[in-house]
Amino acid sequence: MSAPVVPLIRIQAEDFDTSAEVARLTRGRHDIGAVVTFTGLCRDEGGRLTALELEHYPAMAEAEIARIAEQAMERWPLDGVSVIHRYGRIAPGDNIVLVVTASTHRHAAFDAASFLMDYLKSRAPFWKKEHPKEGGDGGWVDAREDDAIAAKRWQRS
Amino acid sequence: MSAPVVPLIRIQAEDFDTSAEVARLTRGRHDIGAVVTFTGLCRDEGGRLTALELEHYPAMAEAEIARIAEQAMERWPLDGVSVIHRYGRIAPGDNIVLVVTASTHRHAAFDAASFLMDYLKSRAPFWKKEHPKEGGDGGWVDAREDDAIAAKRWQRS
Amino acid sequence: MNENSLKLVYFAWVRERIGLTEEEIVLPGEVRTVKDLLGWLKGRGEEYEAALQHADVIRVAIDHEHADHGETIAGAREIALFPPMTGG
Amino acid sequence: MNENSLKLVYFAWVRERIGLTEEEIVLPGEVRTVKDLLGWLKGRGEEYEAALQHADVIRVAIDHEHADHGETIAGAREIALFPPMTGG
Repeated sequence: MSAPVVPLIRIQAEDFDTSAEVARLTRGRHDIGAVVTFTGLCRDEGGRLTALELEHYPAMAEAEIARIAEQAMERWPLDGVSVIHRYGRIAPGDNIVLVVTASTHRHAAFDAASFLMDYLKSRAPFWKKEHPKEGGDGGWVDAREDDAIAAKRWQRS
Repeated sequence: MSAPVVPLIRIQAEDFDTSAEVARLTRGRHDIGAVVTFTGLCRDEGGRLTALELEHYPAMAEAEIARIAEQAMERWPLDGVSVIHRYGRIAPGDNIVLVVTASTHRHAAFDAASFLMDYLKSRAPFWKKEHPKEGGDGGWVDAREDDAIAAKRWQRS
Repeated sequence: MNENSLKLVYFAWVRERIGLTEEEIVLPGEVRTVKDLLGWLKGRGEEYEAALQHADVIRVAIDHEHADHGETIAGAREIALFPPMTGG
Repeated sequence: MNENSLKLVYFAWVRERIGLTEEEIVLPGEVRTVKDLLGWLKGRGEEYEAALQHADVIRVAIDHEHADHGETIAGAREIALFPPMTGG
């Protein structure tokens, strides 16, 4: 009955609104039972940072996220997928990334959102640079070993 | 540093707004890196239903959900937990339940939200009655065996 | 309210079959556990028999907390009977 | 643009250390794989040496798709070099 799902993917400097993105997937639908959202926010690391600067690879970012979303849709019966990733300077407490998954059943929505985040962390071409409170060059955030491990756990099946 | 987390629990007939509930947990905070929301919506079961009627046990519902939230907070390092469960007549496409979890790290937020939903399904005193399109008494929704199994998987650790 | 009396509350199809949302009862002394209560109620008439015929599936809360069928009901002030929950 | 030329693009600390966001290069014929490319670039000067000293950690994308170090670069039009990603 349903049309094929086309993931919504946006790479933008602007903020997003979670409710609006949930509504975009569910509006007019009576078959969706579960929507999961994940919002990633900028932390100040115990007051150490004034901001994060997100650099990205524009020519690749959307295509890579689309490939990740396709994998999620192959693995779980999803009725909707949205990924919004911001770039540029982001202050503590502000949004960085939003993932929304919609499905008839809740475990599909949860697992797909978790998978999307693990894959975004380790495969989407974005890099975070720290802006420390004391000024100066804060250096680049190191990739976390446990993010790579988190992504690998989906390869079992 | 942080004050102890007091879960927000509301049992209400009115709808809720996901963005507002996320903002309630994150506003003014610079230490929260991850927010997961789960929204459960009313399905029409292939066009068969005009509504679900949610009955609940008012004297127990909030207390039981508070106990479930306490368990989640004991198991995961959460910076915020909200559960809003609606009752009364709910039309297809409309919201039934919202769970929001906030944490420094995403896996805690994901796992806690998933745990909360599995436990709400099998322990929160709510019952769904179907209102079929053809009219008449639609009967009560049967508890799903796999919801009980889903709740049990958290008992391993 | 009698000091030995107990408030029973019913939900969903248990409520519909019994035909009451709640009632005050005084229990005989030999009714000590949830299981005893379910057995005793079943003998109170056709409606109770219909509601409680598969006693195994009936869920019980004592004073707003889930209780197993083996639990004592001594001191309980409100006991709720209902089908497996389907919220969330 | 020379038909044998290739666009190289750099991100994050790879970009900062090399001091360029992108450049066009013509590769010698013996540079066939990603690994060959990284080795050849390293010999182009101090900045490249600093950026690529731990070649193992450098991630590579060929025409906007992740590529292993063993992959051939034949036919590539744009190759990106960058550190492990830290988005999300």
